[in-house]
Amino acid sequence: MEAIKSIINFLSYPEWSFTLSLILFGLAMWSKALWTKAGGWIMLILITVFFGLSLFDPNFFVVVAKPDNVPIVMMIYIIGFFWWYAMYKAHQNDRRIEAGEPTFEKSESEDRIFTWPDLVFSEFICMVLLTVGMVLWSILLKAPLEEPANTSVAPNPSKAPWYFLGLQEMLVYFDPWMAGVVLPGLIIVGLMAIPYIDTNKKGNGYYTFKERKTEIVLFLFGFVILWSELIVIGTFLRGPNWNFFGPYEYWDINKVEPLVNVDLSEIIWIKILGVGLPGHWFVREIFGLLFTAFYFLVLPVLLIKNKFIDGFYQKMGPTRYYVGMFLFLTMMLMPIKMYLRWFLNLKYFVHIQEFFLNL
Amino acid sequence: MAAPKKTPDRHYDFTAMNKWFAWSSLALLLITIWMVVEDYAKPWKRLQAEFRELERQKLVEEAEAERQRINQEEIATIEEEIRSEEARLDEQEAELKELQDRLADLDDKVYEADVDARTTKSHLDTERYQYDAALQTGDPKKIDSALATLERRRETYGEDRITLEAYLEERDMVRAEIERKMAGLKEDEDRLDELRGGLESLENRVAGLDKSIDYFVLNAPLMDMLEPQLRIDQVQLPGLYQNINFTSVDRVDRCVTCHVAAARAGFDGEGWEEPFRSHPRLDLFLSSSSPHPYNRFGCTTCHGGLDRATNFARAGHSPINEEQKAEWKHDWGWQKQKYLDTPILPAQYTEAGCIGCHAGNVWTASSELQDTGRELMSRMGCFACHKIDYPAFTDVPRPGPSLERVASKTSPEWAYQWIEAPRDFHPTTWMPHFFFLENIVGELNEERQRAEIKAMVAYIWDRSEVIDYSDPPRGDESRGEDLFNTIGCTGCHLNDAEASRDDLFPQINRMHGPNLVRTGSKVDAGWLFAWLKDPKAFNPETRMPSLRLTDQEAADLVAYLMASRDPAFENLTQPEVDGQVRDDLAVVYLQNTQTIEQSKATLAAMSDRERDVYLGGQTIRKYGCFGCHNLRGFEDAKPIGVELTEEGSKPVHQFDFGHIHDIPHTRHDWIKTKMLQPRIWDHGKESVKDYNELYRMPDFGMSEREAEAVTTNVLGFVKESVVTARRADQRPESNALAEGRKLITRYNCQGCHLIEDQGQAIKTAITDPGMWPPNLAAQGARVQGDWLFEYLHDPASESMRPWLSVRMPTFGFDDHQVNMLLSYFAARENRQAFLSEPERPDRRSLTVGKGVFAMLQCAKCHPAGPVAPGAVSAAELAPSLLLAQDRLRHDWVADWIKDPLSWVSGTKMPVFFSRQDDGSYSSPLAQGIDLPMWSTEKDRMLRYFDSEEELKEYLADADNVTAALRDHIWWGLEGGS
Amino acid sequence: MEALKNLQKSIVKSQIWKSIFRVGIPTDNRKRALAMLGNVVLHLHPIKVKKSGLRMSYTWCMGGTAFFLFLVETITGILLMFYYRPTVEYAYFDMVDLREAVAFGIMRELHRWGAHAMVISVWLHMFRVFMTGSYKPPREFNWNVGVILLVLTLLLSFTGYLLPWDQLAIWAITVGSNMARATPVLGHEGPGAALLQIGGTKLIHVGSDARFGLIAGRTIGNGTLIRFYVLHCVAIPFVAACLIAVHFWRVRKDGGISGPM
Amino acid sequence: MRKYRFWMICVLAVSLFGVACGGGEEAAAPERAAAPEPAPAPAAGSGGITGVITYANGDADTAISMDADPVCVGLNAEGAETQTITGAEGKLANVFVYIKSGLSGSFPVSAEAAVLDQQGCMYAPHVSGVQVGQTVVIRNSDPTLHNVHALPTVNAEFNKGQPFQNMEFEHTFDKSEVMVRFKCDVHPWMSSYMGVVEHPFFAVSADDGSYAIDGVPAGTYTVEAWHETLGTQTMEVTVGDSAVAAASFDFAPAG
Repeated sequence: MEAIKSIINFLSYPEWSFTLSLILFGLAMWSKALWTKAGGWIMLILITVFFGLSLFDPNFFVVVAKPDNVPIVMMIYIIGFFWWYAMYKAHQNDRRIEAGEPTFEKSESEDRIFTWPDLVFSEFICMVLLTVGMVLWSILLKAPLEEPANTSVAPNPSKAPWYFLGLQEMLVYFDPWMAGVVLPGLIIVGLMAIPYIDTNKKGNGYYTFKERKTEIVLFLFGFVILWSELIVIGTFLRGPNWNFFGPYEYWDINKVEPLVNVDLSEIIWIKILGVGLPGHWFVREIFGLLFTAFYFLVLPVLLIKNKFIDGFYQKMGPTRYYVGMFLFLTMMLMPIKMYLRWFLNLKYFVHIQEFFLNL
Repeated sequence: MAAPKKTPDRHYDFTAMNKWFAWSSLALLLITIWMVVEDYAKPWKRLQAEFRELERQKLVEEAEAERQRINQEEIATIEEEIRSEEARLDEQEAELKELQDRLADLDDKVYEADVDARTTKSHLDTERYQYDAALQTGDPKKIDSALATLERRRETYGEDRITLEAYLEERDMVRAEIERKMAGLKEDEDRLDELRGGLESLENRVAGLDKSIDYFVLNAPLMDMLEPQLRIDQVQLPGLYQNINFTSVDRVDRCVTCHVAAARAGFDGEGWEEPFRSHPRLDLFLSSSSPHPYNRFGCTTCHGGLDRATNFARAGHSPINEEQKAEWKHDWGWQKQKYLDTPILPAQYTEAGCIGCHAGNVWTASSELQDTGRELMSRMGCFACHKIDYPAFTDVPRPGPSLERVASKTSPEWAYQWIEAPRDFHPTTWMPHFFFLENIVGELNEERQRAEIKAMVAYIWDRSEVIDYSDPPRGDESRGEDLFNTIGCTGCHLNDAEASRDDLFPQINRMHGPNLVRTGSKVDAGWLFAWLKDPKAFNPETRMPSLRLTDQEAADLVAYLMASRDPAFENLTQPEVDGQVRDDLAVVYLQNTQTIEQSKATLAAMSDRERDVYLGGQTIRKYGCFGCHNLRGFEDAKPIGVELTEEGSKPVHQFDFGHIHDIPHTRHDWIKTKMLQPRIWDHGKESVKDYNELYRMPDFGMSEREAEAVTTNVLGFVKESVVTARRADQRPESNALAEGRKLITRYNCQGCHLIEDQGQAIKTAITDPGMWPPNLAAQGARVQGDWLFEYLHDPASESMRPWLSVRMPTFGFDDHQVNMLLSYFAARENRQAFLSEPERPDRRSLTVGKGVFAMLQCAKCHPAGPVAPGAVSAAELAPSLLLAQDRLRHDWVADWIKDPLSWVSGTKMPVFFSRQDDGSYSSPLAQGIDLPMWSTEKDRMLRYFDSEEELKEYLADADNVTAALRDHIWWGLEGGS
Repeated sequence: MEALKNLQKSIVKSQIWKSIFRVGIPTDNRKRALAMLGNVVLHLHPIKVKKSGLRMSYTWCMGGTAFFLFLVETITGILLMFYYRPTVEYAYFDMVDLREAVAFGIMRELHRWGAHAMVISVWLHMFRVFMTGSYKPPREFNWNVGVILLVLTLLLSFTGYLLPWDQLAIWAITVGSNMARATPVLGHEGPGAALLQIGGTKLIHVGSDARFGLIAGRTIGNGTLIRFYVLHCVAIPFVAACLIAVHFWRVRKDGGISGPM
Repeated sequence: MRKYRFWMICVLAVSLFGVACGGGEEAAAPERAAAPEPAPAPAAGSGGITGVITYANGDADTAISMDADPVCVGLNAEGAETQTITGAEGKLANVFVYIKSGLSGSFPVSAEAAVLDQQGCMYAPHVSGVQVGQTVVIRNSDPTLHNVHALPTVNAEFNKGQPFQNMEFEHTFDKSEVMVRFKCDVHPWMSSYMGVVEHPFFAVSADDGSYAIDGVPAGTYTVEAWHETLGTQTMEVTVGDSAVAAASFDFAPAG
């Protein structure tokens, strides 16, 4: 038992768990079997078994049972379910399309139904049931109230509201101005931009995977991996001093992790070239700046060489393509930075403390 | 509703839909009911209902008892009388009837007349106004007519008044008549009511508590929004606040919502358990007559806990031990309140609650444990390493003896032995163990400690001044012994190898000075002689007073004390320690300021002794020895411990429990454990931590009780949570009170004297009560400031109790200290320390005084002249009255003679005047004067009185007599005229 | 029995009744249409909807859920406002009172859990809309409105988080608001802030930057509490309400409940 | 409870259902055993306890020097002795014997007052007993100053001076206490002991060491014998109806 626990603890450390989730995500997107009733059941059972068993572990229980963490446990299930459900329907439709039949939605969107009573009633019943649910929840689970506010005693760890923990997790890898301002901003912008970038006429108003593979994969990657998973990590696996703790680890305040992160400039100038850091910031950070420039300006162009991507370029035209590519690359900065941190202890590409510009 | 059947333009099957609708609505109904129930069925409601029932039963029993008490015969007789009365009235029915008719008739008339009068009056007022108005116009015609009407009206009004008053008068007469007739009856009825009253009120109260219909209606869910009987009972406490992040929020206590009877008397004794018991000390707390009435102080101010809570767990109850915890978990759903920083103090520490308000006065009246704790802390010298910013612990001298001349007194070998394990030598010493404690493991560390001790001794001797003392004169041991036992040494010193501190708890005054056992193996006889003769000469700051010993006495004492030896502590040697270990320790210190290479060099340059001395100095700094002892080179070193001023408010998570998991993580458990095992939190880290990082808190060898007493205090050191105005004793004098009490603790006055009913520890050493040093109750009221001033400076100057073998020592107070004590005694009695000269009384009262003095035979006990040797056994004598004039307060003596016991409990001074219910005192002398044996006195007094009656009257009045006595003592005694 | 029937009839026929309920329980299609048109709440809906749009399996009813929770939060929130004073002295102890003394203090639970549920349901709503590609023309704009509503939902929840004034609250907000220090140009620790200065006088410092504006002070305090209170109770709900209206309107105008175009 | 009321109304308004029918269970108070009726005073029984106090070491009293007060010297021409250990050969007087426990109910307080006299600068009697609430008359038959200084531990202390002959005052003790010591601070040798008990079942041994307690209701009791210097002894005694039980004590250890 303990052995298994320690394995899980080890695997749950971000470098492994994240890689693992990437692989699983890839497989999931690729597989068809998963998006069937059977697949759904299996997933459900696996997750439930995992939680069920883990609850016996005191450390795990302490974290999960916090009143404010309950919604997140719920969230894992709900998102998991709807993810599966959407894909399930999508695959069904795809099969119908292959068979040349209209999609469910199409087949039904023709005949119209009087709103009264069907819709009105079903809505009303929904509300009633929802109310019942909410009251039940409120009776069973008391809202937390901790000791009165005290600016001189900081709880450890002090966490943002759970839905912002994704951002707080990003803080580990990015400077506040990126993690706290730029990236969130770009997320919103990006979401808004979607309808204008996505030129795919197909798949409008019905579930389908085949017809819009790329969009869906990218979106799910952002929504499930970069948003939901980071929230889960931030909630359950980040302990005192924002140190990482496996699900069965005791949150020990005294846990210490080595801080050996270095900037790109240091790696190149000192480790590789073996000379000291140049005085002027521009010279010092030149490589970082070059890299950034390359990443955002050159890379998109180079990528067009790739046939698959070229296809998009043709469809979308230069502006759409570049904007889309920029957003995509920004999103990809996250995993890239994570891996560089884990395996090269990279701190910043660009580190200009002269005016707090760290990337 | 009529459900349309499924048709093409319908999507759902409606019978199914309706089912859904039905079930979901039902679910909603149920959940709503559940919500209401959840909201209604609060635990405190159950408790209140329960208590109502219990109280009701109690009242029923009381009513029963009352019924037993009431004398039925008496009632019967009265009722009989009533009947007869009524009968009598029946006979006179006719005229009574007639009277009542007249009364009714008159009532009407009065009413009528009254109405008329008032109407006229209102007209009158109007016409007055009209007259004024007319005046305004200035038209004489108008004025005249107005005046005329006004006059007329005034007359009518006059007449109306007369008729009215006439009627009123008549009516009163008739009323009186009727009442007179019925008086007998009324009287009887009143007596009956009086008899039955108690019972009736009881029965009414019972009725009030009956569970009648309206009880259920009023407290029914949703109905109880109006006027429920079960309700939250709260009190707001302005000025007693909670300190939330720099803002203060007044407390709102809801404790009595469940502890219904807390502030009410009569709910104790068997059958009454929490939460339904009365407060055990209603005389001190909660009751409206007590100094801490409930509506001004509430509960959480002293007890702590979440004031607004209405739920057992959330209130923050703290169990006294694991058993209770388990019990509470089971009975009350107790839970640890993670988020409550101020849980209720566990019962054994409740007295910690006093400190918040009373610390300013140093002592807290009647909080024994906390007070003992404070005394322990001053003696153990906690404040010497930890800053504790309360009057009791600020600007007080170092608790330990000065080491600036220790070399003249004992040997380094002894010192080594002593530092290593003080309690081996003196079982009761306050000096703690610093070395060889639980967190020191491994041969290396032990060697390091030996090195440190040796180095410290080296340093101390290096800095210490050496005085050579010649041998003392020969003394007699046995004489020394009874000197020791009789002149008062025993007030502060034990001489007992078996003694243990815990046995003397809480009376610790006799351990003020060191336990003198084994003195012979410790000190140099010559030094001891010099020391006893004049301690201040050796150490100006010492608290050891001079007993004004003669050389012979001193020599005898020396002989006695030096006789107590213990071979185990003689011709000792210091162990050899590995020089390398010593050097390594030294280098570490050198490296604070030097590089590794430099430090090595510096060390190399030192001689062996220099290295010892250097390390010694650093070690003394490390352990903070200078906190308790004067040491050359550390005059202004800062204390090494953490400040404790607000320790009681430190969040629990800031206490380091190390790897200890079997001790509950609470503030009080941490502190107490720390007291008992100061180094325990190093457990498991002993070998990981650096030698100099290990905990340094020494082990005072506390007993459970001592630890609890100290913990009680530390728990009480909390953040301010009471506005100044609401703290205890805010009189201007209260500062004097505090300062005086500090001196009393510092010089251990209570070792010998009874002060504020505490102390006189010497009792345990001197069996004969007659030989006990005096009780200083009401001292401020009794003696004159000037006299006390002189006396405290030089007790030898006066001796009002020559028979006492105990000597009031010379403490060598400076004027400031003496004045402090004076104003302390005065403040205790709300008096001025000094008062003006009384003027001489007339001959008469002097003569009477002389006579009374003789009649009461005062001289039997009070030597009114030089003491006749062997007259009465010394112990039974009273102070000589010759001193009275200089010593006693003129404004007190009379009151004292009137009722001595009320001033000093246990005094031998008898009461001659018996207290009457009205507070005055009666005097027996009026009768006594007739006895033949006092005829001469009688004649002498009669000269000043016109008649014998007058004299007797005079003598019968205690005030006169006592005043006369006082005057005689003041003016009559000199020369024995 | 008869009597009752008559009574009912007379009530239903009475002028008062009629003035309130224009059409009785619809029995034919015309009446059904009228029922929808005549009722202010119901007329948010079209008279007829696509069958597909009716399917729970298609819409997940997440939009509706989110809206309903918005209403729940409004009602419970209003009730809570009666007892809550947004000042550092009272805020915390008013919470304690809600728990200890006030009847139906459960409103607080409803409000808090409702907020969590609302955040999740809004996400899922977006998720669903994406998966059915319902953001595609002509619905681009409504998707944007939706995104803004999502942001507003998060802000509502965030501002509300501070109000209990316990450790959880202020430290969550501290962490959250600390990021604003680093706003580029506008945060005193953000890149470019140093550039904003006139004749050597810095314009952006700890007392004037974005964070200061957000929490009304250098540290979280009474100012923050008031500010967040107003944002939480008035400002954001107002904006949200308007946008919700727009959102619904556009749903109708952009081809009804999403479905194949 | 404003808040309370207000919300109720809101809730009423909001909830469409007649919630009023939701019942909150009434807390039923547990039956508390009614306190026992005050036991009726048992008819003073006809039984009794008698016995003899023996003590081997015989009379060991010492003479008192009354030089301090000439009056006293005058009053005791033939000198006086301490009264600690008195009684005929082998017998012990001035032992206070009483029923310590085993009695139930309350007993009427005997009407006539106990007298403590001061005669010839001695207390008479030296050892005595009274009931709680029974009046004690304290008299000074000497033409000199005495002060009656009672040193109780549970009762209230008093210390009255009696400067004139034949002065007297009354006192009643309100708590039971064995023994209350009396002393005179003017004449240190004077002392007396008084046992204060709830019931009338006590006695003081006479010169021949004998004592008798009568009117004892039947039952089993713990009887205690107290002596000023020799401490106390206790004994289980069973008194039958109108039977006299024997309880003799021997204070003679010092062999």
